Amino acid sequence: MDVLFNQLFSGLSMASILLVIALGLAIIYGSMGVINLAHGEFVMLGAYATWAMQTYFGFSILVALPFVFLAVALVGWIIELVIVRRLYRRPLDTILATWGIGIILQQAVRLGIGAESRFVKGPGILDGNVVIGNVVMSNYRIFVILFSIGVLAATWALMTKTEFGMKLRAVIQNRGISECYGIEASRVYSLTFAYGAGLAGIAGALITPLYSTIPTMGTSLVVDAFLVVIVGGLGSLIGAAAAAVMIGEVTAVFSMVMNDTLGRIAVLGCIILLIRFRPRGLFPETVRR
Amino acid sequence: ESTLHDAAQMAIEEINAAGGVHGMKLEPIVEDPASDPATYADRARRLMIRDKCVSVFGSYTSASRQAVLPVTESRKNLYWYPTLYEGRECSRNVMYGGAVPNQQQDLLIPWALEKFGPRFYMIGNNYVYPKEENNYCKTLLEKLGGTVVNEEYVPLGHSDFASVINRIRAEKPDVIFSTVVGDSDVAFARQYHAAEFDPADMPVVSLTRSEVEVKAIGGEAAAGHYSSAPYFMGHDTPENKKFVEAYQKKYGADAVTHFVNEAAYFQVYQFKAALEKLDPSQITPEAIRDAAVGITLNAPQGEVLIDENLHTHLWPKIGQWQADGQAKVIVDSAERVAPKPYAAYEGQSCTGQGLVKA
Amino acid sequence: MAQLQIQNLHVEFGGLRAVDNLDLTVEEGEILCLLGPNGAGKSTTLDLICGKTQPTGGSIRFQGTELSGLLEYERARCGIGRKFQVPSVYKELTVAENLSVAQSRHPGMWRALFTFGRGDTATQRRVLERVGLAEKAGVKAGNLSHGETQWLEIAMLLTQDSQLILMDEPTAGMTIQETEKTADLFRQLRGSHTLIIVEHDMSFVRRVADRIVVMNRGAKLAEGSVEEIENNAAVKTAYLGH
Amino acid sequence: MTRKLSYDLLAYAAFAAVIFWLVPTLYAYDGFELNTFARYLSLAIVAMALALSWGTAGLLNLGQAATFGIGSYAMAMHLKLRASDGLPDFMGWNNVDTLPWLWVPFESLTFTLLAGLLLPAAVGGIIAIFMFRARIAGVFVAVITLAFLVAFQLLVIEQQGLTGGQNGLTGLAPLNLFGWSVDTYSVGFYYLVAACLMAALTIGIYVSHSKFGLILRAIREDAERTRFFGYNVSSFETMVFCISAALAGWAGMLYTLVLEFASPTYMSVSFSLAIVIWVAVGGRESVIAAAIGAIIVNALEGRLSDVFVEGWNLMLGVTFVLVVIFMPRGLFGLVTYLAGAGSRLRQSRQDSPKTSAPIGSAPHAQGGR
Amino acid sequence: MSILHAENLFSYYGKSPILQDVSFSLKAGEFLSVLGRNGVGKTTLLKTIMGLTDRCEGRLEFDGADISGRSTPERARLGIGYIPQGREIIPRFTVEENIIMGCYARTDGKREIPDYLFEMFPILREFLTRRGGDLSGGQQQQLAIARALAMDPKILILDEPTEGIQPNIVRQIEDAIVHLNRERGLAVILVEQNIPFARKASDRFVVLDKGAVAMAGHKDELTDAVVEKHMTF
Ligand SMILES: Nc1ncnc2c1ncn2[C@@H]1O[C@H](COP(=O)(O)OP(=O)(O)OP(=O)(O)O)[C@@H](O)[C@H]1O
Ligand SMILES: Nc1ncnc2c1ncn2[C@@H]1O[C@H](COP(=O)(O)OP(=O)(O)OP(=O)(O)O)[C@@H](O)[C@H]1O
Ligand SMILES: [Mg+2]
Ligand SMILES: [Mg+2]
Repeated sequence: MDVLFNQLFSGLSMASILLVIALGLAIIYGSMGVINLAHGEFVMLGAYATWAMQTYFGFSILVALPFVFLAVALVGWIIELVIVRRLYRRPLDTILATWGIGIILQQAVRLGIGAESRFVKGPGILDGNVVIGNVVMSNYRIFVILFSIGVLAATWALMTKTEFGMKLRAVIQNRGISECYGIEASRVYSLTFAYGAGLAGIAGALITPLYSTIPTMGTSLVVDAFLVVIVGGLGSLIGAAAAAVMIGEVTAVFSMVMNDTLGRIAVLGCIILLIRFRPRGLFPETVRR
Repeated sequence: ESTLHDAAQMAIEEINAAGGVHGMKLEPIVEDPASDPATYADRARRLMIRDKCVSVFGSYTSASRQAVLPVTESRKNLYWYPTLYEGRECSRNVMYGGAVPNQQQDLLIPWALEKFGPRFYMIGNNYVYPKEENNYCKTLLEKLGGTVVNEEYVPLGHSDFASVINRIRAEKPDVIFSTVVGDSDVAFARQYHAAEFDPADMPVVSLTRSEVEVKAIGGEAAAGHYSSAPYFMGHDTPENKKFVEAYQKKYGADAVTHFVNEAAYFQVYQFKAALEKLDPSQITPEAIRDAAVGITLNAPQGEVLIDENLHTHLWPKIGQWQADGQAKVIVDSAERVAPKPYAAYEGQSCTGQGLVKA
Repeated sequence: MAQLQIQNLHVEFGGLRAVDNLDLTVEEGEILCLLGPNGAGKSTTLDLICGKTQPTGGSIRFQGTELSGLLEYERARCGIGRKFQVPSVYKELTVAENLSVAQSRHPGMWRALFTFGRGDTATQRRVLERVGLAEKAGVKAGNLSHGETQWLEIAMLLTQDSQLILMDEPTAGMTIQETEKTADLFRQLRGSHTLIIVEHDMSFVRRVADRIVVMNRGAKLAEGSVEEIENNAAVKTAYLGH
Repeated sequence: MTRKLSYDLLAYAAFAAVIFWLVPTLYAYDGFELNTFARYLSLAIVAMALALSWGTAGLLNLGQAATFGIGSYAMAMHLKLRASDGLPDFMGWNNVDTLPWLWVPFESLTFTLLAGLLLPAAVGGIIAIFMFRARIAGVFVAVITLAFLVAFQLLVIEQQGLTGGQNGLTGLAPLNLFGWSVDTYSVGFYYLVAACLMAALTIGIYVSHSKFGLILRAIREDAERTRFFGYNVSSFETMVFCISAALAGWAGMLYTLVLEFASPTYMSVSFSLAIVIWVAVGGRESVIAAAIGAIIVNALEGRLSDVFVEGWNLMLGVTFVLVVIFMPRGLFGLVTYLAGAGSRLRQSRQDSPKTSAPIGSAPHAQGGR
Repeated sequence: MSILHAENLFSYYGKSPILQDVSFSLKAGEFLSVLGRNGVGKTTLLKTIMGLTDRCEGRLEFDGADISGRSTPERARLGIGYIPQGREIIPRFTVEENIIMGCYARTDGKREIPDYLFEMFPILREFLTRRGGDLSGGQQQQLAIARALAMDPKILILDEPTEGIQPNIVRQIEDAIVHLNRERGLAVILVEQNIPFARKASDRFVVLDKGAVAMAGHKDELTDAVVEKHMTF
């Protein structure tokens, strides 16, 4: 029983990281139809940015977070401006182009910083565990879970409560008419892409104390995050959150009863079935056209 | 893998600076196969066939070695492989510079069992090397009266060990016997540390964790755990001091040496020694191989010898990781240990004639 | 027996009854015009017949066989062809290729796999000449003008040669002359084919209709000949205006 | 005969001339160079197979590597059995002591050759039926096949006793084809692979010019509309997946022969995406263009990695991005565009007095939907 | 002085010129009808004014300044209120959000809905929280006009605002447009097929044919003969 609870907690912690990655991906896909395979590399850049800030300025992860967000958002903004902008609404082409971008970023880091894995120190104040009975929860993972809920809430508020969010939603639904009402669609897109990239950067920063920081670290994450987006329903934040939790927990439970590999295979199988029978995701938008 | 390249490159430059071999300079041709076996195979053929290299050095994973093997064997070339590996291979075209299971475990397992207890939890990546090491470990444990509480494999590159850790927490083994490699090991060690397991009563003893991994893990998280290897950067000999100094001078003060790049380094010297035994006109891969057998060399880890089965006699050690990222050698083998690539399999042995089955 | 028999048909979209207890019979060989205000459910009715939309309830029988439960392509194989309100031709294919696709007497996969080339080009040419697109056979359909696109889709339906042809606003975007030509073409089909035509253009309806059914809010409002309908008070208020 | 068909046949003949005559001559019938080129040719087969489903029917199969891998393992299993007396070595390492039933039929070459084609086709077919019955299309096809690929590769690695796991199948015997022991560095082997590619291209061109291919193109544009003409769209889609998978399996078999081992990395996501890239570079609309794309990218990769040991990957990335942005239809698109421009030029010369092209256009904000 | 002035406009979709050499001009407070058959380029003319076609040549002035190089949002912010054919309501926005969206073109930063809109279209107040996509065609048309008015435009351009609307609502909308022009002094360009309304409401008219101006003049010149010649087929 304790194992199950421990396992469920692990699942939640995995889900929270997936969520932060998937959120960015979901907004980018939902708003501009870009399947951003370079998203994993944004995560990687976030991790390296954290490493750089810690190594050269001595920032702890928590202090570095906002800077990482800005730095990766800036990279995203530039990439949007130079490349992605030309590919709106060509989802299959974006797969190719962003994969190319991914290679470029990965190789740039490999050549510039090196291929070996880098050390980032976790935040000291979050060392230690909360122990309830036999259930042991690491403080840091609890922090990550809470933080990701915060990110979700902030993103939700940004999308629904702010003028920027409304402009974005208007552009998503009808770009042409939005422009006729003074909305600079291309600026909205740039900022959205930058925001999504920034979120990925934050995710990268958050996982540095847990995982190893290497140029290829994003590749496997992006596949999972992408599945989260599709399972959740295109562009739906709540859907992404639900899907992340579901995938995280199902993975955790499966890897408890089987092993990590078989668990992952089983989860992928479930995802395939889910997409097959609910191709529009867990929470599809229903609206009369 | 870049550290292997760096060490070999340094050896080549040292040799060339000292006048080369027979007055000729060694000329390395470098390829970057991006860790992909198919690319490895392709590049290896390019080196062996097109560039007519007499020897190829390098590669880290088992998969890449195996990808290179077909060309090496069919072209009767010579492949210098510096990494520790699972044994059970007896090619006449590969010079094995790393440890095989008996060279790491014969010292380690009895010691760990004695010191921490008999219940072993095996965790490794899912490929041949960990499985083979575990097979050998199990035969040892059987002899010594140890038990295996769990044997578990995670995919290469796996980075979330939460469920492994939960299982460890539930099983409470005495020793975690780890063959997790590379980046997975980094993630594993950090998460293991975050789970607040005490290395004093549940240490990770690893066959694969070297200074490179520890640098990424962070000394704090690695401290207290153990590795078994023929070489540690902190090994205190004049040869090693020279090696480390030269290496850090060339690649920066925070560059580390470890048991694989040490082997990559001394294999170049073995290669040179073999060449020197030959007349320049008769240099062929096979001649180099035959000349190499029996060469002894003062490597940073101690004096190493090339066995006629083309593996290397090495000096096993057990190191305990310290907070500064270095290992303190706490057990040093009293004698050089001969490589027995088929130690786990009765009636089979690798000899100068290749594999012999009883 | 009537060729097409619709009984008690209804469909709901999230609370909205787009088609509500519709009864309709169509005789073999007649031309039936379906009128009604925007949103009356005309297109939806055609969707239900050809299988694009699944009904919530009711029955559709075509030549005695019950259609509900059959997939679109199975219904097409029964002999039902459909022209859509928004002209749907294959924009990336040439006009001739569009007709090749429409030539679907043998729609099986294996048959297609072992048929090399473009099929019966003589028929295609004849149909193209009939609709005046002969010169455009090699043109990509996406480069046709709106009216030409309409003609192409009509040509495709002629090539398909189904017994029951459903036409959704076939003359939208056509000039008066073109509309007249279309009407003549449709009248030639009368007898050999059954047509259900949705149209707003009363002058066209007058030319072709054997019978008119007017729909309003998903249900049948009136039914009869052209004069009967034009003098029907309920139709005047709901649709025609005064 | 349509114009398009005659263009295709022209390209086909030119391509045949290049790989049968020009390439061997250029490489002076050197075994090693031809072996390297044979590698590109076998990859060209898998690329053209992808072009068949992606370019024709618009179904982007990101799982192409899985069917390629099945073919390559089928061949490797046969050769492994040939190479080992009794149990293959790696099975011993995994504590397997009898030959698994799955391996037994691979003793037979005929079975192996058939299995290398039919097994991938069956797997492709099953996935296709599963997806297309539910009318999955567009990006979802890509996602499902991608997820399948990841799961499949994990499974292959997991089942070490059966597949050799991460290391794959190595230490293979040379293929013995009707008494001819195939030396992969021989000119003969090169011609074998080249002939296979030409055969695959023949199939590809036939399919794309048959009515079947036409219907596939119709489906790509508007699957819904096509159903109303009585075509069972899912059966067409399933069939093209099967054909494409079989060709991919075929390519996989050749690839194992060329490289002399089979590895799970042939089933990796990055390999699968690489295939997509080759096709995109060549042009997805034409099987020949896709094949040429594969050859060019791989040859380029070979050359670049020679000259720029470390930076070549970076350059490839840049190339892909540029291709997608500036040549969305690949080399094929470029060629057809140039051809079109040429004929337009000729035309405008003929009737130049009439055309008055407006000069000095002010570029405008791209508007619209 | 003219508020909108076009000179030798050419406008393109891809390579094909849809508008060819169109010139006209409109004074502040004036009402101009654009007439013509289906497909002659009426919508294209309005889109060209908004900068929504692929490419455009010629001179286009708004309030004396050349705007042909400006982007669509910039033009909107100058005060051109566009009510497109087909209305193009944002379906997932509520009625309120749809109107607020109109305010984004305001340069003064105000984000509130002027009251007179609700007086003019009471139904909108009633449906304030409904989703735009759920309204009927006629209601959507009113919403589209309200959205354009929320930006406080200097000129209103409307594309067939009564197309596909029930007759009784058509009357309401027509009245509203006339009211805006007469009482509030808004300049209006109206694309219409409905000749009687054009005659009644406009000061001047332009008839397009095949993308070119076939005729232009005062409303009195819009005789039956002209209609016969240019509008019927
Ligand atoms: N898929 C759908 N989801 C929700 N509502 C729908 C759907 N299809 C149709 N409707 C609604 O059903 C009603 C009937 O639509 P239909 O298209 O049949 O009208 P119509 O009579 O063809 O009108 P028109 O003359 O404008 O073509 C409309 O209110 C429409 O909004
Ligand atoms: N996006 C587009 N791309 C290419 N051609 C277009 C596009 N939109 C319209 N056209 C073409 O431009 C011409 C003029 O179209 P436009 O929409 O301006 O006509 P209109 O006068 O508004 O007609 P209607 O009265 O039917 O609305 C038509 O021939 C049409 O086919
Ligand atoms: Mg309709
Ligand atoms: Mg219009």
